[in-house]
Amino acid sequence: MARAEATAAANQQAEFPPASGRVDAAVAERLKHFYHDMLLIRRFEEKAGQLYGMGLIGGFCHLYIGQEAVVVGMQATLQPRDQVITTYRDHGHMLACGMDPSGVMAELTGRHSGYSGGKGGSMHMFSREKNFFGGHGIVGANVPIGTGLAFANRYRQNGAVCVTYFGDGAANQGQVFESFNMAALWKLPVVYVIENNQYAMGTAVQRATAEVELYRRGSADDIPGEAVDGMDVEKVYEAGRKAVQWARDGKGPYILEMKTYRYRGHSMSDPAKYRTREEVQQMREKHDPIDTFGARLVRNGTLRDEDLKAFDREVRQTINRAAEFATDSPEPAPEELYTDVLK
Amino acid sequence: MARAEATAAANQQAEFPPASGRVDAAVAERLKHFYHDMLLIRRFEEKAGQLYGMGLIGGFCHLYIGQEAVVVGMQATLQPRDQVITTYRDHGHMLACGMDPSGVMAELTGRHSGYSGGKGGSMHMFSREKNFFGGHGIVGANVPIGTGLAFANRYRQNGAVCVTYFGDGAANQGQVFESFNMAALWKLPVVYVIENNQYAMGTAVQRATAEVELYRRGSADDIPGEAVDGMDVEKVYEAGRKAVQWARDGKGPYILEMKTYRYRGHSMSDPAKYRTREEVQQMREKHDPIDTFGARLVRNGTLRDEDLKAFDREVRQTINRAAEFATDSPEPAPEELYTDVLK
Amino acid sequence: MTQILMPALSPTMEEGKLAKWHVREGDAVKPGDILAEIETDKATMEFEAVDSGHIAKILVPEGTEGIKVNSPIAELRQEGEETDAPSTRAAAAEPAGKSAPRPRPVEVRERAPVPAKGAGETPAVQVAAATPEIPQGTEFVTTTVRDALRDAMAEEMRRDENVFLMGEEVAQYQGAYKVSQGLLEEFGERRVIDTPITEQGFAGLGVGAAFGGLRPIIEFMTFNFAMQAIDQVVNSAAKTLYMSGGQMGCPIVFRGPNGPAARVAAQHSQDYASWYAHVPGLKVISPYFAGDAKGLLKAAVRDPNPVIFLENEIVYGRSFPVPKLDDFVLPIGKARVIREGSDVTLVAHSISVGLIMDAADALSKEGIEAELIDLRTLRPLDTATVIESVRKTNRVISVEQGWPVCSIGSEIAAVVIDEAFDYLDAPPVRITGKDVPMPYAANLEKLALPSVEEIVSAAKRVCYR
Amino acid sequence: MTQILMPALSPTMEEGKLAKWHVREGDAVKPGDILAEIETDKATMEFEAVDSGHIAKILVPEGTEGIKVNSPIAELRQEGEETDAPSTRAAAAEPAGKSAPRPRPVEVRERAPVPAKGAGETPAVQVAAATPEIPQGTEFVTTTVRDALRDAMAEEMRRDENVFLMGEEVAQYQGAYKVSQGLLEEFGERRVIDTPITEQGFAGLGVGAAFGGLRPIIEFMTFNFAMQAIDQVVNSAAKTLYMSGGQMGCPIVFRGPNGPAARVAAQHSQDYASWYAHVPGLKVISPYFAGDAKGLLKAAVRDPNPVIFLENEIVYGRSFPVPKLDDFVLPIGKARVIREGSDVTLVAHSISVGLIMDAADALSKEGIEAELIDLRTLRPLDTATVIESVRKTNRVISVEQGWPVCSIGSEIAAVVIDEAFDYLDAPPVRITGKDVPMPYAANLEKLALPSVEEIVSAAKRVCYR
Repeated sequence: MARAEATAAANQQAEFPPASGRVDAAVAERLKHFYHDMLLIRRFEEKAGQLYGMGLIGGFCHLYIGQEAVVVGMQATLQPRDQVITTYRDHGHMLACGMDPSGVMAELTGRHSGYSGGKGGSMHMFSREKNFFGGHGIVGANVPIGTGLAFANRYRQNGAVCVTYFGDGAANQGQVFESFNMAALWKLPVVYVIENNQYAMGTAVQRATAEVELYRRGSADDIPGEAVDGMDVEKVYEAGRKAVQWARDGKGPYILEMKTYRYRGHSMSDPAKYRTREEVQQMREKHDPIDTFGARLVRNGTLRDEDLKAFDREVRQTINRAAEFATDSPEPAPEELYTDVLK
Repeated sequence: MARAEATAAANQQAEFPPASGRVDAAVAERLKHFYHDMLLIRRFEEKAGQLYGMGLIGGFCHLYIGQEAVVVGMQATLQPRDQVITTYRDHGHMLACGMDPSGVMAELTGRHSGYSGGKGGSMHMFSREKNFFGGHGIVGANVPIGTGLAFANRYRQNGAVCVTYFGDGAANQGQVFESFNMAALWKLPVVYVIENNQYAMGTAVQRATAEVELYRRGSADDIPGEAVDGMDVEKVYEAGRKAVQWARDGKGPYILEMKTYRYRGHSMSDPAKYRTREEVQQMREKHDPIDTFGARLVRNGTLRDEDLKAFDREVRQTINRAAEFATDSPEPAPEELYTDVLK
Repeated sequence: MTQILMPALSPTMEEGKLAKWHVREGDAVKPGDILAEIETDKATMEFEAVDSGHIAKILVPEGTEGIKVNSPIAELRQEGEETDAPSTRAAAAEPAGKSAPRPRPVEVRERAPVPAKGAGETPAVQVAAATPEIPQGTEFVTTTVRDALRDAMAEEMRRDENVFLMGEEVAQYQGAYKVSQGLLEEFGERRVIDTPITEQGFAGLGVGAAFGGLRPIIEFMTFNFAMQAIDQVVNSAAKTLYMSGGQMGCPIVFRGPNGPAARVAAQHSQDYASWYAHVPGLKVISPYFAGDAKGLLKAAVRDPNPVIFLENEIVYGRSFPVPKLDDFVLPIGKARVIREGSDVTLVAHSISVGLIMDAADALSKEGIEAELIDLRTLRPLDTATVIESVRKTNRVISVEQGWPVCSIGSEIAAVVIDEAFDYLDAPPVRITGKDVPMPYAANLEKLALPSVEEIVSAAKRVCYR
Repeated sequence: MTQILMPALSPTMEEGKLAKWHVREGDAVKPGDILAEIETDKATMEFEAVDSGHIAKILVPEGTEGIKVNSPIAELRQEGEETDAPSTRAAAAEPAGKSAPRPRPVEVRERAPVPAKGAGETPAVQVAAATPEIPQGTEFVTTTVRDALRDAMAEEMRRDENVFLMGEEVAQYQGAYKVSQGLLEEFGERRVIDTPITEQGFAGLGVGAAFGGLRPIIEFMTFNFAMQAIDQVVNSAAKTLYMSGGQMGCPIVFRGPNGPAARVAAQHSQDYASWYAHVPGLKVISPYFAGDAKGLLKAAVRDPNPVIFLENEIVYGRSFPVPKLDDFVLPIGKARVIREGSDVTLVAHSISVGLIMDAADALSKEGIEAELIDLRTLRPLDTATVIESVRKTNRVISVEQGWPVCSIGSEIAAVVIDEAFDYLDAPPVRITGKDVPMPYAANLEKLALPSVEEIVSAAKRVCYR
C-alpha cells in the first residue's frame, strides 16, 4: 500500500486539471492510483462484509462502500506529515493512508496482528506511522481531537494540516461548533470534511438538520465552505487541494461538504428500511465512483479495459491475502487483557 | 411587584412606537413602568452588593447593574403564560417577572423565606407561579432547557412562548447550537435573548468568538437574528415584540442580541482588570439605561423630575424592606437538609 | 463452486430464518444483488451477493427457520477467475485457521426465573409468589425484555397524553435496538420523536419539557453516548428540585442499553451503574427479567423524579413470563430474592442476574445452596433485603459488569460490613468487570467480563470448600 | 451617619488590607464612586460607594492590614433622606436579626503537617522524614497551595517547550482562582491560552494536542464544569491507549478545583473523586499539602497518561512548607502516613486531611492516638499503606466530602474488609458529604459536610469509648 503515498507524493507538483482531453504522464499516474485505491477499498469492504457474515468479524462494522472517492481524492492532496482523523466508518481512510490491508483486516477479526493488537476492532484503529489518528466511536468526538492535532501543528509551526472527517449526523453535535469556533478564532490548519452520505444512521439529513447545506455549517464562524460532488474523485481532489492549501497557508479552517452515498446499511445490522431499494440502485448504476471513473479513464485513453481487469485481479489477490492473514492470525494472548491500560 | 405584570398586560394592546412626540396614556403608563422596574432592579442590586460586602450574602453573586433595560423591555412583550429562563445573573429577570423582592433577597441571604427556601441561593431561584424557570449555574445549560419549555408549549399547543436568556460567553457552548438546530427544525416558540455585555467573565467577546456579531449565531440554521441597543428599553421592547410575535405565530425561534454592559465585575469577587475604569465610566455616564431613559421621559413630558424622585423613594423603601426581611428571616431548619432531594 | 453461507447480520445473531429467496437456480448474480431476505433477532435484512456467478443450487428452501449462522444455504458457480481460490477457501463452511471466534453467544432461549426450593409450581407462578403486586391466578405471557419495555411505554403513553418518547432513531427506524417498535405507528410523530445526534441538547430539552409539565422518556441509543449529556442529567435534572426548595419537579426517564453488548469495544461498553447510583436526586433502575422491566419502567414513567433506567442490549432478546395484567406497576427501590438458599448470598443486577442463576445451579450440584438477590433498583439501594439475607447466609458475593473501583460491589461490601459485621463468616467478595477498558477481541472480551466459573469458585472459597 | 464597613469581596474572604483610600474626609460621593482599594486573599478589588453623601470620617488609615470583614472603616453623612433609615440600620456594624451567617471560615493560618510522635524536629523536617524524595537538610519555604501549583506549572513549562496551559481565564485574568498568576507574562500567549466557554471542545482539543505530541495542562474552572467534557476525558483520553494496542499515548493533565467551595450551592459543589477513580486508563491525584500539590503536579505533567488533578478552592489559600529544591517531583500512587498512631486509622484526601488532623488533636486529648493517612492519589489507590495501618490499629475511618454511595470510602471499606478482615475490631466507618445536593444556606451547608465532631465521635465509637 505504498501506492497511496506515492500518489500523494507524485501529485504535489502535478498540474490539475489537465488542459486537454489527453492527460500527461504524471496526471495519468495519479488517476490510475485513484482508480486502484478506490477499488482496493471497495473490495476490502466487500470482503469485510463477507467475513462479518461468517461471524469472523464481530460487533459493529460500518462499511464505506460507495464513498471511496472521498478519501482517495482527499488523501492525494496531502503530504506525509499531514494527519487524518475520522469516525468509526474508517476502513477506507486507513487504506487510503497507506495502512496495510492485512493489518486492518486482522484488527477486524480481533487478532493480535491487527493494528490495535485486536483490542480496538473496526471502530478504533490507529497508525502513528501513517499519521492516522483513528477511528473514534463517539459521534462528533473526533472533531475537537482533530482540531487539537491542528493546534499542535500550529504550536510547533510544522506546516502540517489535519484533515478531520465526520458525517452528516455528527455535523449537528455541539462540540463540532465549539471546534469550528476555536479553529476560526485561532486560525488552525484543519480541513473539516463532512461526508454527507444523506443518512445519519437511519435519519435523512433534512429530518435532523435545519440547514441541509452542510458546507454552511461554519457560517456562524465565517469559515469558508464548499459543496463537492463526493462521487467524483477528480472533483474531490480539486476541491481538497484548494482547502488543504488554504489551511496550510495559515488562513484557518476550511469546510468541504462531500455529497456522497453509502450503499450498505449504517452498520452490518442495519436493514436500511429508511430508503428505497431503487434509490440505492440508482446511485450504484448512475453515480458509482469507481465504475464512472473507470469508464472515463477508458474513454479518454488513460487506461484500457484490460488494465481495469488487471487492477481487479491484483486487488482481489491483496484482499484475499488480507482475509487469509486475518483469519489465520492468532488471537491476543490472555495476558494482553491487562496491558496498555496505562503507559 | 404586580407592576411588571400590569405593564405587560397593559401593553398587549397598546400601539408602539408612538406616532408623535407626546405619548398617549396607555403608552405613558408603560413607559413609567419601564422606568420604575429598571430602577427597582438597580436599587435591588446595589443593596445586594452591600449585603454581600457585609457577609450576609455568600458564594457567588452576579449583579445585573447596567443591563436593566434588557429584561424590563422584554418582559413587557410577554403574556403571563409565557416562560422565562436564564443563567445565574438572574436577579433582574426575577424582579421583572414580578417576583417579590423580599423573597429574592431572602434567598440571597440563604433564609427559609427565600424563593428556594435558602437552598438555591443567588444562582438558583425559581417561581412556578410567575413562570420563571431559573436561575441556572452551568453556562449554556439553560438553553436546551428553555428550548424544552418551548417544546412543551408546542406539544400542548398552548400558545406560550419561552424567552431564553444567556450571555455572550454561553453563546459559544455547543449545546446552544444543538438547541438552535432543534428549535429551527421543529419550529419551536422560543426567543433566544443573548445578553452581550461584552465580557464573558474576563474574556472580551472578540477573544472568545470568531464571529462577534452574535445575532448571526443561528445563521447556520437560518434562524432570524437581530442586534438591538440593549441600553435603550424602548428599542428592546420594540425588537422584543416582533420576535415574540414571530415565535408565537409558529414561525420558529428568533435570536435577539442585546448589546449591553455590566458595570460591576462578573461576580462580587471579580476585580475586573480586563477593562479600564474609563470604559465603565463612559458607559455609565453616556449610556446608562435608567438615566438616559429618565431624562427622555422628562424631556418629552411623560414624567417630571419630582416623579422620578418619588419613584426613587418608593423603590428605596421596597428594597429596604426586602433587605430587612432578608436579614431578619430565620435560616432553614436543620432537617431541611434532607428534604426536596426527591419528590 | 462456492458455498453461500447463512450470514451473521447483527452483533448478537446466532441463527435466523430464510424468509425469502430473491434468486432461483440458474440465475446470474453480481456483487450487490439481493440474494435473499433473512430474519434476524431484530429485523428482516436483505442479503447481498459478494461474488459474481450463477446460482448453481439452493440448499435451504425459503421459510426455513432456525438456520445456524455459517451453514450453507446455496451454491454459487463463479466465472472461473483463477485468483479467487483463496476467496473460495475463506468462504468454506468451516473456516480454516486456528480459530474462528463466534460472537459471544447470546442466550436467547427462554429463561424463566429459577423456582424457589421445594415448590412444585411453574416458574411463572413463582414470580408471582415473590411479587405481591401480582394477584393469585394471574396468567403469564412469555415476552422478550425488548417487547416488555415497548409495552410499558405504549401503556403509559395510552394512559397519559403528556408522556412522549424522544431519542435517536426511536421513531421511523423503530429504535436502534427495536425497543420502540410500533410506537410511531400508534402514537404519531408528535409523541415519538427522532432527534438529531445531539445527546446533550435533547437531554436538556427533555429536562425543559419535564419542567414544562410533560413526562418525557428520553432514549439514549446507549448510555455510553449519554456521557455527553450527563451534565444535564445530573446538574439540571437531579439537582433542580433541591435547588428550588421543592418547586421544580423533573419527571423524566432516561433509558437505554448500558454496559457491554458483544464485541463493540471500549467506547461502547461502559457500565455506568455506579456513577448514577452515586448521585442523590436520581432514582436508578436496572432490571433483568421482562416482568420487572415492564413493571418498573411503568413506575419510572409515573415517578415525579428523574429516573435512570439501565437496560442491557443482550438481555433485550431474552424471554421471560410477564403477568397479563391491565396495569402492572412495580415499586421502585425493592430488591427481590429470586431463589432462597442458606449458604451464600449472591447479589446482582441486570445481565449478571443470569450469571448468578447459572452459578447457583452449579453450586447446588456441589451441595452449596445460594440465595439469589436481584437488586433491580440501584438507587435507592434496598440494603435491608441484602442485610437480611447475609444475616442468614453469613456470606455475600456481588456480581456486576462494571469496573471494580467505587463500584456497586464496593457499596454492597461497605453496607454489609457496616450493618452485618458480626454475622459475616468471610469477607464480602466483589466480582466485577476487570479494571480495563473493554477489549474488542473475542477471547479478551470474555476474560474481561464476570463468569459463572468465577462466581462458583468464589462461592466455594467463602464457604471454605 | 452611616458606617461604611469593611466589605467581603470574595466567597472565601475573612479579612483584608485597606490598600488605598480614593476619597478624603469631606469628599462628596455618589453610588458607584470608588472609595478604596481592598486587598483580598485573591486580588486587589475596588470598593464602591452604595449611598450618596459626604465622607465624614476615615476610621482606618490606608496600608492597614488584617481588617476584619464588617468592621467600620469610615463614616458617611447622607443627604438626609428620611426613608433611608432602614438602610442605615441594615448597614450597622452589627447586623440585627437572629443571625448574620458569615461565609464558612477559611483556615488561612499557616498549617504545617503534624509532627510524628516523639520527634523534636520542626514540622517541615517531618515532611522530609516522611518523604524520601527530599534530601536531609533541605530548606523549606512556606507557600500557599495556590502558588505551589503555579510554581509546578512554571517549572514544567520552563523544562519542556511542549507543555502549555489552556482553559477559561487562565491567561489575561491570571486564572479564575489566580492559580496561573504570572504565567502569561512569562510564557506568552502561545503557551498560556484563554479559551471560549466550551468545556467539551477544549478538553477534546487538548486530547488531540496530546496525541499530536504536546503536553497539555487543561484547567477546568471547576470540575463541576468538566461534567460537560467528561466524555472526552473518559472515552477519548482514558481509553485510546488501550483501544490502540498501546500506540496512542495521551499525556495530558486535567486540573482544577473539585468539590464544594463556600456557599456556591449544588451545581458548583460536587466532588467527582469517586467517579474518576472508577475509570481505568486515568490516574487521579487529590493532594492537600502545598508540597504534595507541587511535587505531584510536576509528576502529572511528566506522566505519559491522562491525569485528573483534583484541587480544592478553599485549600488554595492555605500555606504549608514546600521544599526548596530545583526539581521536586513526587511519585504518583503513594499515600503518606502524616501522623503515626496506634488506636484508629483515619484516611482522607484533599481538604478532609485538615479535618482528620484536627480530629487527631482532639482525640489525642482524650487518649486516643489516631494514625493519619493522606491518600494523595486516588487512582491507583495505595491500598497497601492503608492495609498496613489497619493491621496495626484494627480500625479505620475514611473521610471525604463526596457523596456516600459508591464513594472512595466505600472502596476503602471494601478493600480493608477484603485484605484485613481478621484484623478488624470494628466495621470500617465512612464519613462523607451527606447524600443530598449541596444546599446554599450557611447552616445547611455546614451540616452537609463532614465535621471534626463527626470524626471524633466515630473514632470514639469504633474504639468502644
